[in-house]
Formats: sequence, structure tokens, C-alpha cells
Amino acid sequence: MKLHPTPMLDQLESGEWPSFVTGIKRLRDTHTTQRIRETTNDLLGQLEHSYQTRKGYWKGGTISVFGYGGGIIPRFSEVGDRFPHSREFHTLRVQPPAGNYYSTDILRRLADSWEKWGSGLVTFHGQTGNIMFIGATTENTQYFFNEINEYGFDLGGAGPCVRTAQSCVGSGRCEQSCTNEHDIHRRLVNNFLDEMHRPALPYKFKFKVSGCPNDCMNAIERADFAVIGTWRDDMQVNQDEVKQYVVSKGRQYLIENVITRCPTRALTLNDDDTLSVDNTDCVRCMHCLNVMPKALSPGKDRGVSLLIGGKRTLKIGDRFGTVIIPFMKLENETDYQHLVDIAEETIDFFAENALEHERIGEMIERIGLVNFLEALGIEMDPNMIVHPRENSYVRTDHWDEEAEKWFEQHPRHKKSVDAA
Amino acid sequence: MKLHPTPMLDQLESGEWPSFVTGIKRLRDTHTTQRIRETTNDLLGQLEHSYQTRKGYWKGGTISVFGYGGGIIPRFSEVGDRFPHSREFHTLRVQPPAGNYYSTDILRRLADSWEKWGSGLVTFHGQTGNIMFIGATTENTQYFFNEINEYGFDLGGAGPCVRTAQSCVGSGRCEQSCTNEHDIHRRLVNNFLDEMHRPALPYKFKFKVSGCPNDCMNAIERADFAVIGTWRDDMQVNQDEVKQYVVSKGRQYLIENVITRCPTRALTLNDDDTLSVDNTDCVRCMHCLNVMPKALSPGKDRGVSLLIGGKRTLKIGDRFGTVIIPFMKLENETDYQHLVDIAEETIDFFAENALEHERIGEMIERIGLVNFLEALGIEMDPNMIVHPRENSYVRTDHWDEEAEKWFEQHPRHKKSVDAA
Amino acid sequence: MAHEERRVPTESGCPDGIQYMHPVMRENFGHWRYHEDPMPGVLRHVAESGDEIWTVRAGTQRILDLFTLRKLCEIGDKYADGYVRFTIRSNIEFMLSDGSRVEPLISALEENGFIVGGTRNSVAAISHTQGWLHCDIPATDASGVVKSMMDQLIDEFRHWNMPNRVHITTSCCQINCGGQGDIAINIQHTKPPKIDHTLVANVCERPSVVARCPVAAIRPAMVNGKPSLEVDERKCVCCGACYPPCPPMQINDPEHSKLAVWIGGNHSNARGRPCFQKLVAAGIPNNPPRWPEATAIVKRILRCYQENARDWERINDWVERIGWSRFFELSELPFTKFHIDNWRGQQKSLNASSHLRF
Amino acid sequence: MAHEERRVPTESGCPDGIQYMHPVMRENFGHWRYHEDPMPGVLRHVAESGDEIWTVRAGTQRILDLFTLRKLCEIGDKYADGYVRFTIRSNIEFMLSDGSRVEPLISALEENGFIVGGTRNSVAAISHTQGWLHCDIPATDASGVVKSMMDQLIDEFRHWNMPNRVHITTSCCQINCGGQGDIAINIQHTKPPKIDHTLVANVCERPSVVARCPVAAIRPAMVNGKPSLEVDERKCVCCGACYPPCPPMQINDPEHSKLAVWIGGNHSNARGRPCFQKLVAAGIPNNPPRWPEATAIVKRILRCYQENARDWERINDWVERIGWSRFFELSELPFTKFHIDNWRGQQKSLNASSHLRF
Ligand code: SRM
Ligand code: SRM
Ligand code: SRM
Ligand code: SRM
Ligand code: SF4
Ligand code: SF4
Ligand code: SF4
Ligand code: SF4
Ligand code: SF4
Ligand code: SF4
Ligand code: SF4
Ligand code: SF4
Repeated sequence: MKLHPTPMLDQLESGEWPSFVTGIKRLRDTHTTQRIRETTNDLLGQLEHSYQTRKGYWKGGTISVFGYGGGIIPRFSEVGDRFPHSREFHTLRVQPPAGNYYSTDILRRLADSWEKWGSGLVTFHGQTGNIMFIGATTENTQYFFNEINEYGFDLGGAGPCVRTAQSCVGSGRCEQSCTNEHDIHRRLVNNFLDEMHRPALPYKFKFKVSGCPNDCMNAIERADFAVIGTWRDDMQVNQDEVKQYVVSKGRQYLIENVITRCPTRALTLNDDDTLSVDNTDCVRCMHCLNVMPKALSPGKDRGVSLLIGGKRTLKIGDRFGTVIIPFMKLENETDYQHLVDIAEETIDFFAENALEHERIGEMIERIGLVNFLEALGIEMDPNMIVHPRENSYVRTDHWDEEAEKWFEQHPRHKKSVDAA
Repeated sequence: MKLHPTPMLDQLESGEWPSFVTGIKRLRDTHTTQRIRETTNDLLGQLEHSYQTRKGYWKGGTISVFGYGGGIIPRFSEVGDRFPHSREFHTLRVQPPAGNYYSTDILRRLADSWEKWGSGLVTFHGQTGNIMFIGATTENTQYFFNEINEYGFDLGGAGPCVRTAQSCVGSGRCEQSCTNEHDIHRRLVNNFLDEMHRPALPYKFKFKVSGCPNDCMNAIERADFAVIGTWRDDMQVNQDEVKQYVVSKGRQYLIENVITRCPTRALTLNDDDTLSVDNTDCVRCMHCLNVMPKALSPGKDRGVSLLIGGKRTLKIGDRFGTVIIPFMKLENETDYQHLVDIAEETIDFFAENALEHERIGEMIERIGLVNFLEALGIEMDPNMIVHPRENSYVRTDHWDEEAEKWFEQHPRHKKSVDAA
Repeated sequence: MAHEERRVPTESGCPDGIQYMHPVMRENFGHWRYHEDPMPGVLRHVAESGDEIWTVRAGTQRILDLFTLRKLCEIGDKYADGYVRFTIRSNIEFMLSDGSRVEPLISALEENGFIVGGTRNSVAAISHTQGWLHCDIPATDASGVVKSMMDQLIDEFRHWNMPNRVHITTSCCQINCGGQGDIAINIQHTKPPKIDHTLVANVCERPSVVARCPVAAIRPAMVNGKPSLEVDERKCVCCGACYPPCPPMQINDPEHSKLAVWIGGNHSNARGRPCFQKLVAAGIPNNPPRWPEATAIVKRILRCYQENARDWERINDWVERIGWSRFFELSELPFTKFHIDNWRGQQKSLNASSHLRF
Repeated sequence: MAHEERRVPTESGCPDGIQYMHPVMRENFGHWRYHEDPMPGVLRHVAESGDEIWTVRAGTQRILDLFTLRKLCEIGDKYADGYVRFTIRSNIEFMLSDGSRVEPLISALEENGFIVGGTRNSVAAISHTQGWLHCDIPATDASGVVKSMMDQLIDEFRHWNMPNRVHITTSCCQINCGGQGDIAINIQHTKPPKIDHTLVANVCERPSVVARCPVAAIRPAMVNGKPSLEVDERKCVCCGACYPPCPPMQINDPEHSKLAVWIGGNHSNARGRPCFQKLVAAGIPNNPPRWPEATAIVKRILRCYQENARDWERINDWVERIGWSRFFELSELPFTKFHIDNWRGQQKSLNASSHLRF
């Protein structure tokens, strides 16, 4: 086998950070399977060619496994004559266990299967959260899938469909977790497997689950449907630990790094080194809990918030998700069913009303949040906005009917308006 | 003279706040001039009619004094048959002395003239700042103007023209004043009297001058061209007065009302009750100076900032002015000339490029701030923005040329970029 | 203009204020050190020279009759130094150099029915527009609204019982000549204009009327043989922008032109940047001569602010801290779909975070 | 799909992670009390039960070859408890219950060329996309960029010398599969697409390509007799959105597809709301194999941040406090007209205040 020279790539073997080039070369030079040696050799050849010319040489196509319409990113080389063994170099997107937990055994098992059918290159994980098995021929994608599907792995999403989801480490380890991220993750995604495996939506639709507002999954930024853990009651304060903190770090440090950083000035450090929290002002931003995890913990009345419409740049520029459900409990079957119902109604409305290749966030910007909320029968809440409208360009007849609705839902708000 | 019954207006005579109805009635009932008695009687009649029917009954028109095209708001009654003596009820907009200073003598003199020619009703001042002499016939507007023009008063703006300006009490009394508001006010407005008296702009154009960022003239909100005093060096701190303040109010109060309210956390109260100001972080918001005027004062290197494009609701919704000149000195003739030049170029560009009935703020929103700045040859400055662009939808070829410009203007910014 | 008089105007423009300024102010012009607030309505400014100038502020009806104006001059001569000014809120200010004369001046003013106050953390005089007394497009009055509300807010004007100064504004049509404010009471039309098609052709310059509409709801049309204008009522946001250039497009309606209350406008740069006011209540009847419903809402908002805000928090600062959920709870005002912005840039007003209040 | 195999898939979906979870984590699931950071790359989480789980985080090349993957498994069995996970930034984490085994595990990892670190206030592993290795639309590589930059940031990954955690992302085209970040290195095309008119008709669904353009710069056209597409180059913002659906509209250019650096993206809700990243530098050459110019800028920004920010300030918090004037001064980056937004909602990014920095 004639090795392609890779002068530019070779420069990526120096330096301390683990080198993917070295890794690929190891497959090329020392792997026992000829197919893998040849594939990786040609892959390096084409990649070197890209580095030399500063251009990419892959083109797409459409392939999938029997019974599915998606889950694979097909790649055919535009320079396949010069690099025939990596001419077909498809990536299988395989859903990871919720929370990305693996035993070394299951990793080995996946490695063995991939060794049989693929290039020997794999990524944990892609930016959407899939295990990416990078580099299989059209034929082998099926065999590989058949094999791993037997022991519990399934393809993820590609194309205009429900995509693979992500959930943070959360309850498995993290003291900030306010909900069961992995349960939410699986119940949501596994309820939409048909929409995932047979792409038929206007465009992609992503779920992400973070156990608290630190949002380690970037759910608000990158998910069409974000589930974020939070709490409704008072945060838990361990005053002894607060005092401990003052002892070790000093009052000044605590004032400058916690008290003055609270976005709503909800914290007061009392003269006796105890901490007072104004829980009605607290917006659950997490900062003080992050700085003092021993002293401060989320409250006990926990649940999740839902935000809709995050996406990145294409067409309208980046967009964050915005709140549609400020808080909901997730304790029993009914709660979970309620969550799944909201997701279903959302996706149905999206499927019916979005334009081709329009994300749900774009759709909401086009039709207005209110229309979306009304379609789903979700009650308006001030938590959905940063502030009420600043301009008078709205037609407010039917004000009284709308006011009625509010008072019915909020009897505790006395109706002194009419009284007046 | 038969008095019109005014049952509804009469209800506005009770209560402690001075009643305009009582005032108008006094003219109607006790003034020696029949014309004034009759005019105010019919005025009350029409106003009562408006209260009864909840509709207005004035319509506009076009009148002015000889030689001018504006400065008067003409009003003709739609119900003049029933209220003949207030059939013509025009308002003369007269420019006040800069800063709204009056001696009782000059007020009396104005009163005497108005008594001769008008309804006897006057307002100090309208929302744009004019003395409004409310209620004269077409004929008398001329006589009244002639008389007051003789002793130094001139009409203000009405229609698509440069409008009357406003300047705060400022240097006359206020410790926060960073500039000579009244000089700026007069130099600007009096340079554009032709544009004021002979309306020929696309739409109105307003100047307002506030001596400091407290902006008591609402200039940023309501002026097309706002001049706001500020300083460039370190704020002046009188540490003895700071200590005094601590003595009288206590540390806690100072921390909660000053330190934690600083928008950029630029203030530190030291253990020895002295105050440290990080002047590079300070944004000159005025808050701490407002709370502690004895202890804190603006710096000594004073000047003004210019903001363009404030307006209220019509057509595009409210808009604040935005910074085009972060800081300029106003110490000598050349400085003032420079200010007037910028105003002239601004108004020329506005006259040539704005659509009919488009404010300069709307125009800038339409063409983009950069085009406006380039047309005026104003250098880009980070102080003009809250933050750089958040989206990638811009064509950045010619980046290097633009970078060049910046480095030429800012030699101190070394060019390690290229060095890299 | 058919007129005998042919006098050529002297284009003198804006007069120099210095000539009418109190000598002490003139001498210390630009050299003031600090000020104190001895009592509501009174300011004591001290110059670097040590000189001091006392200011007494009094509220008046903005529409002054000559008797009232002369009365103010008389008081100014007798109890002060004959120098006055009017603030941007049409309060009169008497300036005097001798502090001992302040008390008598105040009594004289109050005896004559003027209200001393409106400084510092009080409710300032409500800014005032023209209304039915003079304007050609008003849906309500201005002088009457201000009088009615100030009668109810007299204590808040006279005393310092607010967390910070409160600037209230009103406007008699949706064009809003009144500024924004900590609280603003504005007209909010709720029905599209009623068009008198017989007049449009003669009165209106149709292209410029079409151009005036923020939502492009107006199109030229022939109505029973006459060139007129037509409004797409599904698009129309009832803003009234088409009415001034085209009076036959009657937007004002005794029944359907309502009042709306806005809060949190702040134009100073103190603490946060200047910010716009936000809609909190609408659908309020336009109810002369005393508009009790609107006043009741304003008072309720002021009460909540007074009870819950911290020193130096303007209304916007306060609501930013406690959040809008809590504001609607405290003020007992309904939150509706109308509060959720749907105008350009709406996106930025949605909550793109999990910052939430419970 | 022409294929023998007719096996019907088991649509099992997302597997349950619990089965692969460390027993201590399973037993204390949802009952963790706090965590400590004993040293860079190591987390010690303590459960309400008193149990503890230690986590050791190591950076890897994201593109794992089977040898590397098996090596990691081997280390996991020998020095840990055989339970691992991968973070959202493709770092591997080993979980073990016995703290005394942490040191040996770290040595084993480092000996085998893996880098332990990336926790707390360090520079986290750069998030990674596909690039020339696999994608069909990249203008640059991803693995190479990440490798080059991490080589330069290895100390910042290994140690805690940043004011707060730093999340860096890259994207190999302007579509940006990489997230936003404290610092993001993205492609910025500077020329409109070059159209191969001979192919458009066969390859592209023209209406949907037209619909893809954010500024409506594309219109159908006949070019030498063939139906094709035409770009209005005055309108085109060179975003590349038209390229995926229509490869003949080649947007990538070895010379004119530049790199841009963005800063201040923050997706957590800690302190302020999540916020978007801002453009700071563009026109940077796309220069494989090591992209030194881009790396130099990133390092300079990190140095300024390190020297000037306060504890717990993310990059966005820091710049908000010191202001953009000062940022451009410190970073010695040029401020240009390209920094001033001209996209929808631009208005909100202009300084409508006299909050100024000198
Ligand atoms: C008299 C006054 C209200 C008052 O009683 O104080 C007033 C009265 C009118 N304004 Fe105003 N505006 C007055 C200050 C303002 C202000 C406040 C300011 O100047 O600081 C504003 C908001 C700031 C601004 O300029 O945007 C203001 C924004 C408007 C607008 C909307 C402009 C816009 O672009 O949004 C209009 C409508 C128009 O110009 O077509 C308008 C139009 C009018 C007209 C001419 C109505 C019309 O189009 O026929 C009113 C004549 C009333 C009358 O009969 O006298 N007036 N108007 C104020 C002028 C008195 C004076 O000269 O001192
Ligand atoms: C007289 C007047 C200027 C003029 O030439 O007319 C004035 C005068 C002073 N203003 Fe003002 N302001 C005046 C209208 C305003 C306005 C405009 C308005 O009222 O429409 C504003 C901005 C309004 C807004 O933001 O909506 C204004 C925002 C301020 C502020 C900022 C308050 C804040 O914290 O946001 C201060 C600072 C303070 O309160 O200490 C201030 C402070 C002051 C001081 C204390 C300045 C000084 O040291 O002398 C003056 C005495 C004020 C007082 O009432 O205690 N002045 N001030 C205006 C009196 C209006 C009135 O009769 O009530
Ligand atoms: C393992 C991981 C979640 C996962 O399931 O993969 C994770 C785990 C933790 N995150 Fe995170 N975060 C992880 C990605 C993120 C991300 C997303 C990302 O990196 O792209 C974010 C939001 C990114 C952004 O804002 O741009 C994120 C924002 C935070 C924050 C908020 C920081 C802030 O002040 O803004 C905290 C709180 C803190 O720093 O104490 C946090 C805190 C933590 C804590 C300390 C939570 C806990 O008590 O256990 C965990 C240890 C973090 C550490 O490295 O010290 N984590 N964290 C992710 C590790 C990524 C990595 O390998 O570097
Ligand atoms: C593989 C991956 C990058 C990586 O190496 O990690 C990736 C790769 C591609 N993305 Fe992506 N995206 C990947 C995560 C993302 C993310 C991050 C996320 O999901 O959290 C985003 C931003 C969030 C979002 O969804 O907006 C993302 C936003 C896009 C977009 C722009 C979508 C938008 O509305 O702005 C496109 C373009 C499109 O869909 O037409 C896109 C399109 C693509 C395509 C299919 C290019 C194309 O249209 O042919 C790339 C295939 C590359 C390949 O050959 O494998 N990819 N893409 C990530 C998926 C791996 C996985 O499944 O785990
Ligand atoms: S999102 Fe919250 S719960 Fe999840 S890992 Fe991050 S900090 Fe922990
Ligand atoms: S969680 Fe955030 S908002 Fe709440 S008290 Fe702590 S710092 Fe303040
Ligand atoms: S704007 Fe400033 S200088 Fe002018 S009066 Fe107000 S506080 Fe004084
Ligand atoms: S003026 Fe404002 S920004 Fe400057 S220090 Fe005082 S409070 Fe802070
Ligand atoms: S607010 Fe409207 S009605 Fe009132 S004066 Fe101004 S233009 Fe006239
Ligand atoms: S009221 Fe406003 S929205 Fe309606 S037609 Fe007239 S201008 Fe257009
Ligand atoms: S960023 Fe662009 S080039 Fe890179 S993987 Fe995503 S789509 Fe492909
Ligand atoms: S590059 Fe972007 S802006 Fe230019 S034509 Fe293509 S889609 Fe339109």
C-alpha cells in the first residue's frame, strides 16, 4: 500500500494536545485489517489535499438503513479516483445513553462492532450529542447498524426531523440538579422515534435538557425545545457553611463576589455573618449557589421551565429559546405525560405551520409568540417577557375580555380595577 | 353678554390644585376688556361642549406673520357659529430666554402686550419650550408679534423646520453643570433662524441642551439633536465630605444606596470610610454625584456629548437619540464653531436625504448609522454602541483598510495584530 | 396673507437669559458647589464663592390667565428678588439670596392658592399638553386631566414620601407630545379610523397619508365614484397617525378612544441607561371631567411603589428588581396578551433565559 | 436503497444511561449535596448519604481511533472503576469512589498523552465540528484548528489561571454548528458565491434556494439559455446560506473565506441572562495547518481577560464592566464600521445614553 505524503498534516503531530493525525496514522500503519489501513490512508490523502488547497471535497447524498429515512450523513468523495478507499465515507449518528454514561465494557463492544464494519474512527460526541461513527461504506452502514441495534443502540436524527437530544450529567452527580434529566431526555425523544427516523418535518427539531439554570447543555441557545430544571420555593441556606465561608475567604471577598454580583440585589450579608436571601427577588440565576455550593442549595419545591426556539445563525441570525412554561412539576406519571403532551402539540403545530426549512424559533418570530401560545392553549405569564410592550402599536379592543381571563386564573389578584 | 353654562367644567374648580377654569372665568367675569370677556366666554362654551361630547372642535390652517412661514399654530373653530368670539384662536409660539429666566418686569411687559392683542391666556412653557400665547385672531397675531419683537422676542418653530430649543437651568444654579447650556442653546438655534422661520425641511428638527447626564431636558428622548454635558477626567472627590456622609447616614446606607447602585461597580467604600472611584469603569451616570453632591463633583476636564435621533411615537414608535460624538470640548470660539458646523452638516444631510415627514432618527434607522457617520466624516468610536454586532450578516472585505484607519487615528493601540 | 401691516421682523431668535437672571446666579454662573434640600419645594444652592441662592418652586395651572401671572409677579417682587423662572414642568421658581425670606414667600404663595413642592423625591407636576382647549386632534383634554390628577396627588407633590422623584406625563392623543414618564397616561385608540369618503379627495394628499401608516394598512381606492382611501382593518393598529394629515379619517371616538397607563420611562442616565415606558393598563374609560378610573390606577401604582421600592429607585429601577410578575400581583392589574410586544424588535422583549420569579 | 439485508430495526431510541452508571452515582442519584475542586481536572462530589464520587477529566482528540478508545478503556479498568462518560466538550471523565486512586489515574492518563484539566476556571476543551474531514460545506478544518489552538492553550487547560471558566468554540463554516462561546473562531466569507451556471438547473431546487437567502439577494434568471440563479452583489452579505441547498453557488474561497473572532457569548443564566457573542476581529487568514494568526488573537484576548477581569467574571461580564472602548484598547484590536450592527434590531445595539467611557 502506497502511503500518501502528508507534509502539512504531519505538522499537526507535534505539540502536547492529543493528535488526531497521529491517531489516524496509527490505524493506517499498524491496524491488522487491510480495509481500515487503506481507508485511513486515502482519508489522510484527501485531507492533506484539503489542507493544501484549502477546500473540502465531500459531497452529500441520501442513504439510510432499511426501514429508516435518516440517521446517516452520507459522504461521497469528489476526488474518489485519487482516494478510492475512502470514496464512500458515511457517518452513522448513534444515540448515546442519556447523560452519556458508559461502562468500559459497552465501549469495547461498540469498538469491536465498528472495527468490523467501519473506518475505526469514532467521536464521543457530536455537537448534537450523537456518537458519530465516522467512515463506513453504504453497504457496511447496514451491517454495523444491525449489529449494534441488537444490543440496544439506535440511530439518531439527520435531516428535517426530531434530532438526538442531550442531557447533562445532572442527578448522577451534580448537587445543582433540580430534576431527573435523563428520564426527561428519554421520555421526550423516545416518544418521537417515528419523527426522528422518518424525516418529515419542515426542518430539524432539537430537545436538550439541563438540570439547572447553569444550562450546561446550552439548551437555551441550541435547542428548539429546552427543558431547564429550577425551583419555586426558597433556596436552602446552611448558615454554618456561610460563616465557614466568611472565615476562610473573608467578608470583603464574599461581598464583592457574591453580594454585588446578584443580578437583582437579593442578597444581604448581615453583620453576624449570616446571609439573607430575598427569595421573591431572586431570579434563580445560580451564581451564589455556584460560588458557595456547600452553603447554598436549590429549594425543595423543584421542577422545570420550558423554553422554545433556540437555534444558530442560518437565515435570521442566532436566536435563544424563550420561556413558554415558567414552571411545571415533574413528579408523577401525569406530570410527565403533561410534558410529553406539550412537546407533541408543539411539534404538531410546527409541522403544520412552519414554512419549509423554517425552525420553530423563526416561525414564532414570524407569527408572534401570542399566536403560538393561544394555539397551544398556554396561559400568558409575565415570566415570558423581560418587560411589557414599549410601543402603542397594538389594537386593544377586547381588553376587558382578556382582563377577565387573567382574573379568573388569578383570583388572588383582587379586581380593584373595576372597583375603581 | 350671555354666559355659556359650564356644568362639567365647574367641577374642575374644586380641589386644591390651581384651577385653569377658575382662571379663565376670572378673565370672563372681571376683565375690563370686552374682547377678552367675550373670547373667554365662548372659549369656555366650546370647551364645555367638548367635555359633553368628548370631541375636539378645532381645525388647523396656515397663517403666519409677515416675512415668516411658521411660528403660529392656527386654530379655527368648527363650531364657530355657536361660539363666534373664539372662532379664530391661534397660538403664537414665542422663544423664551435661554434657561427660562425672567425678571418680573419683562413678564409684566409681555402681559401688557398680550392684554392688548390676545385672549389673556398664556403658558410658560409648551413641551418644546415656547412661551405659548394662546388665543389671538389672525389679524392680532401680527400686531402682537410686532410689539414684542420690538423688545427682543421672536417667534419659535412650527411645521417642518428647526424648532425652538430648550436648555436646563444648568450653570445658573446647578452644581452638576458641565457646560454653558445657554450659550450652546442660543448659538445653535440662532444659527438656524432661517430654517426655523421658513419651514422647508423634510420634518421638524429639535435641539435640546442638558448640562449633565441627568438630562433634565429629556434631550435624549425628545431631541433630534441632543447636547449633554459631561467630563472626561476623574470625578472630584471630597473625602472629608464622604466621611461626613458616613457619619450622618451610616456605612450600610451608603453601601446600599451608592456602592451597589453603581451600574459598573466602579465604587469601593474603603475601611477608613474613604471612597475609591475606578474612573475608567465609571460611565458618568451621575447617580453617586446625585446622592452625595457635597462629596462628589464632575471632573475638571469638561465638555459635551452629542446624540442624534430622539423622537416620540409617530410612525416607528419612540426612539432615543444615540451617540455620534462621545466628547468634545467647548471652551473657545473654534470649539463652538465646530459644534455649529456639525449641526449644519447634520441638517443639510437631513434636508437632502430624509423622506417627507421623516425625522432624522427614522432616516438613520433606514440608512444605517454608519452611512450617516461617513457622510459627516465622523470617526467610528466604540462609545457609539452598547456592544459590537451579534450577527455575521455583513460583508467584511476591506477589513484591512478600515483597520488601517483606526490605527492611524489611534497610534497608541499598537498593531500586534499584524505583528502576530 | 391679506394684511395691512408690512413690518419686517427682526430675526433676533432666542433671547439671552443672562439679562433676566438673578445677580447672584450671574456672578456665580458655572461655579456652584452643591445644593441642599431644606424642605419640599425649596432648594439651597451654594457656590464656590460661598454665595448662596435659594429657590422656591410652586405649582400653577399651566394655562395662566393674566391675573394669575401678575399675581405671581407681585409676589416675586414683594417676597423675593423679582427674578423667576419656569421649569420644564411649568412650575414657577422664585430665586432669592436671603434664606430668611423663604418662609414668608412660601406663605404668600400658599395663601394665594399656589402649591409649593415638587422637588426631590416627590411627585412632580404632571407635564401638560393642549387637549380640547386648543389642539386639532385630541381625543381627550389635557388641562382637565392634569388638574384632576394633581388634586389627588397634592400631598405627594407637597411632601417627600416617594422613594425617588416621580415624573408623570399625559398626552391627549396617541402621538404623545407629552414625554415618556415614570407614569404616563396616554390615549389608546381601539378602533380603526372612520372615513368620511366625501371629503378625502378635497382635503387629503393621499400618497402622503398612505406613507404615514406604520403598518401599510392604507390604500388608495375609489369609493362611490370618488377617489378616497381604504383601511385594511385586520392590519390597522389604530395609532391615529393618518388623522392629522387627513382629518376625514376620524380616529377619535368618545367611546372607543380609551386611556392607557404606562410606567417605567426614565430619561436620566442615572444608574441604568434611559429606558422607555412600558404598557401596564389599557381600556380605561376617557371620562371627563375628572377621569376617576385613570386616577385610581395611578394612585394604586404610586402606593405600591411607595410601599415596596427602596430609596433612590425610580419606578423602572424598582420593577426591574422585583420583576413584572410581582408588579402585576402588587398592583392587581391584569396581565394580558396585549402586554406581550409584537412590534419590530419584539424578540428582545421576550424572556430568553431562565431568570424567573416565583 | 439497493441492499440484500432486510432486517427490521428495533426502534429502541435513546438507551437508559443508568445501566452504565457507576453504582455510587446510581445509589445517590439526585441526592448530591455539594462538590469540591481538589485540583484542576478533578471533582469531588459528596452525596447527602456521605458517599463521594471522584471525577477525573481528561482532554482527547475528539476523533478517536480504536487504539485510543481501547487505551482509555484499559486505563479506566486498571486505575478507575470501569465507568466513564464524555462531556459535552468531548472530554472523557472517569468516575471512581476511592479518592486515593486519583493520583495514579492522573499519572497513567498523562503518561499516555491525555491531558488532565479543563475544570472550573480553566480554558475548557475547544468544542469541535467536522471540517474537511467529513463535512460537505466547510471552508476550513475543525480537528486541525482545535489541535493547533489547544497546543497553545495547554497550560490554561491544565491550570486554574483564568478569572472564570472559558468556553471556546470553533465552526468550519458560517452556519456555525459549534456553539457560541466566550470566544468563538468562525468562518466569515467576504465575497458573494461564485455560481457555476451550468449545474444550477440540474442540482438546485431554485425556489427553495431563493427562499434561503436572508437578504433576498437571489433571483431566478436565464444564463446563456439555461435556467439558473443570479445574486445581487450589492445586497449579498456573503453568509453562505445558499450553498448547502445549491452547491454550484460556491461560497468557499481559499483566499476570501476568512476567520473571524467573536467574544462574550455566555449561555448560562448565572448573573446576567444568556447573551450572544459579539464580533471583535475579522479578516483573519484561513491558514492551515496551524492558523497562527487566529491563535495569536485568541491568546491576546485571553491575556487581557486574565490580567483585568475579576474573579467569577466570564468574558462578557468583564467587558460589560470595563466597556468596549477599553476592550479594544487593551486587546489592541481595531474598531471599525463592521462592528456597528446593521442587521434587524440594530437600533438596540446603539448607545442611546450618555453612559460613556474615557
Ligand atoms: C403645544 C405642544 C403640546 C403642549 O401643549 O405643550 C404640542 C402640540 C402639538 N404637537 Fe407636539 N406639541 C408639543 C411638543 C411636542 C413634543 C415635546 C418636545 O418637543 O419635547 C413632542 C415629542 C418629541 C418629538 O418631537 O418627537 C411632540 C410630538 C409631536 C408629534 C410626533 C412627532 C414624531 O415624530 O413622533 C406630532 C405629529 C406631527 O408632527 O405630525 C406633533 C404635533 C403637534 C400638533 C401640531 C398637532 C398637529 O399635528 O396639528 C399640536 C398642536 C397643538 C396646538 O394646537 O397647539 N407633536 N410635540 C408642544 C409644543 C409647545 C411648544 O412649542 O413649546
Ligand atoms: C428645574 C429642573 C430643570 C429645569 O431647567 O427646568 C430640574 C432641576 C434639578 N434636577 Fe432635574 N430638573 C428638572 C427636570 C428633570 C427631568 C425632566 C422632566 O421632569 O420631565 C428629568 C428627567 C426625567 C426622567 O428621567 O424621566 C430630571 C432628572 C433629574 C435627575 C435624575 C433622577 C434619577 O435618579 O433618575 C436628578 C438627580 C437627582 O434626582 O438627584 C435631577 C436633579 C435635579 C437638581 C437637583 C439638580 C441640582 O443639583 O440643582 C435640580 C433640582 C431638582 C429638584 O426638583 O429637586 N434631575 N430632572 C426641572 C424641574 C422639573 C420640575 O419642575 O419638576
Ligand atoms: C460535565 C459538564 C456537563 C456535562 O454533562 O457534560 C459540566 C459540569 C459542570 N458544570 Fe457546567 N458542565 C459542562 C458544560 C457547561 C456548559 C456548556 C459548554 O461548555 O459548552 C456551560 C454553559 C456554557 C456557556 O455559558 O457558554 C456550563 C456552565 C456552567 C456554569 C455557569 C458558569 C458561569 O458562571 O457562567 C457553572 C457554574 C460554575 O461555574 O460554578 C457550571 C458548573 C458545572 C459543575 C461545577 C456543576 C457541578 O456542581 O457538578 C460541573 C463541573 C464543571 C467543571 O468543569 O468544573 N457549568 N457548563 C460539561 C463539561 C464540559 C467540559 O468538558 O468542559
Ligand atoms: C456533525 C455536527 C458537527 C460536529 O462535528 O459535531 C454537524 C454537522 C453538520 N451540520 Fe450542524 N452539526 C452538528 C451540530 C449542530 C449544532 C449544535 C447542536 O445541535 O447543539 C447546531 C446549532 C444548533 C442548531 O440546531 O441551530 C448546528 C447547526 C446546523 C445548521 C444551522 C441550523 C440553523 O437553523 O441555523 C445547519 C444547516 C442546515 O441545517 O441546513 C447544519 C448542517 C450540518 C450539516 C448536515 C451540513 C449540511 O447541511 O450538509 C453538517 C454535516 C457534517 C458532517 O459531514 O457530518 N447544522 N449543527 C453536529 C452534529 C453531530 C451530532 O449529531 O451529534
Ligand atoms: S446543568 Fe446544572 S445540573 Fe446539569 S450539570 Fe450543569 S450545573 Fe449540574
Ligand atoms: S441565585 Fe442569583 S438571583 Fe438568586 S440570589 Fe443567588 S445570585 Fe441572586
Ligand atoms: S441637566 Fe444636569 S446640569 Fe442641568 S439642571 Fe439637570 S442636573 Fe443640573
Ligand atoms: S457616576 Fe455612576 S457610573 Fe460613575 S461611579 Fe458614580 S454611580 Fe458609578
Ligand atoms: S398630544 Fe396630540 S392632541 Fe395633545 S397636543 Fe399633542 S398632538 Fe395635540
Ligand atoms: S390608524 Fe394608524 S394603523 Fe390605522 S390606518 Fe391609520 S395610520 Fe394606519
Ligand atoms: S460548521 Fe459548517 S462546515 Fe462545520 S460541520 Fe457544521 S455545517 Fe459543516
Ligand atoms: S451568500 Fe447569503 S446573502 Fe449571499 S446570496 Fe447566498 S444566501 Fe444570499
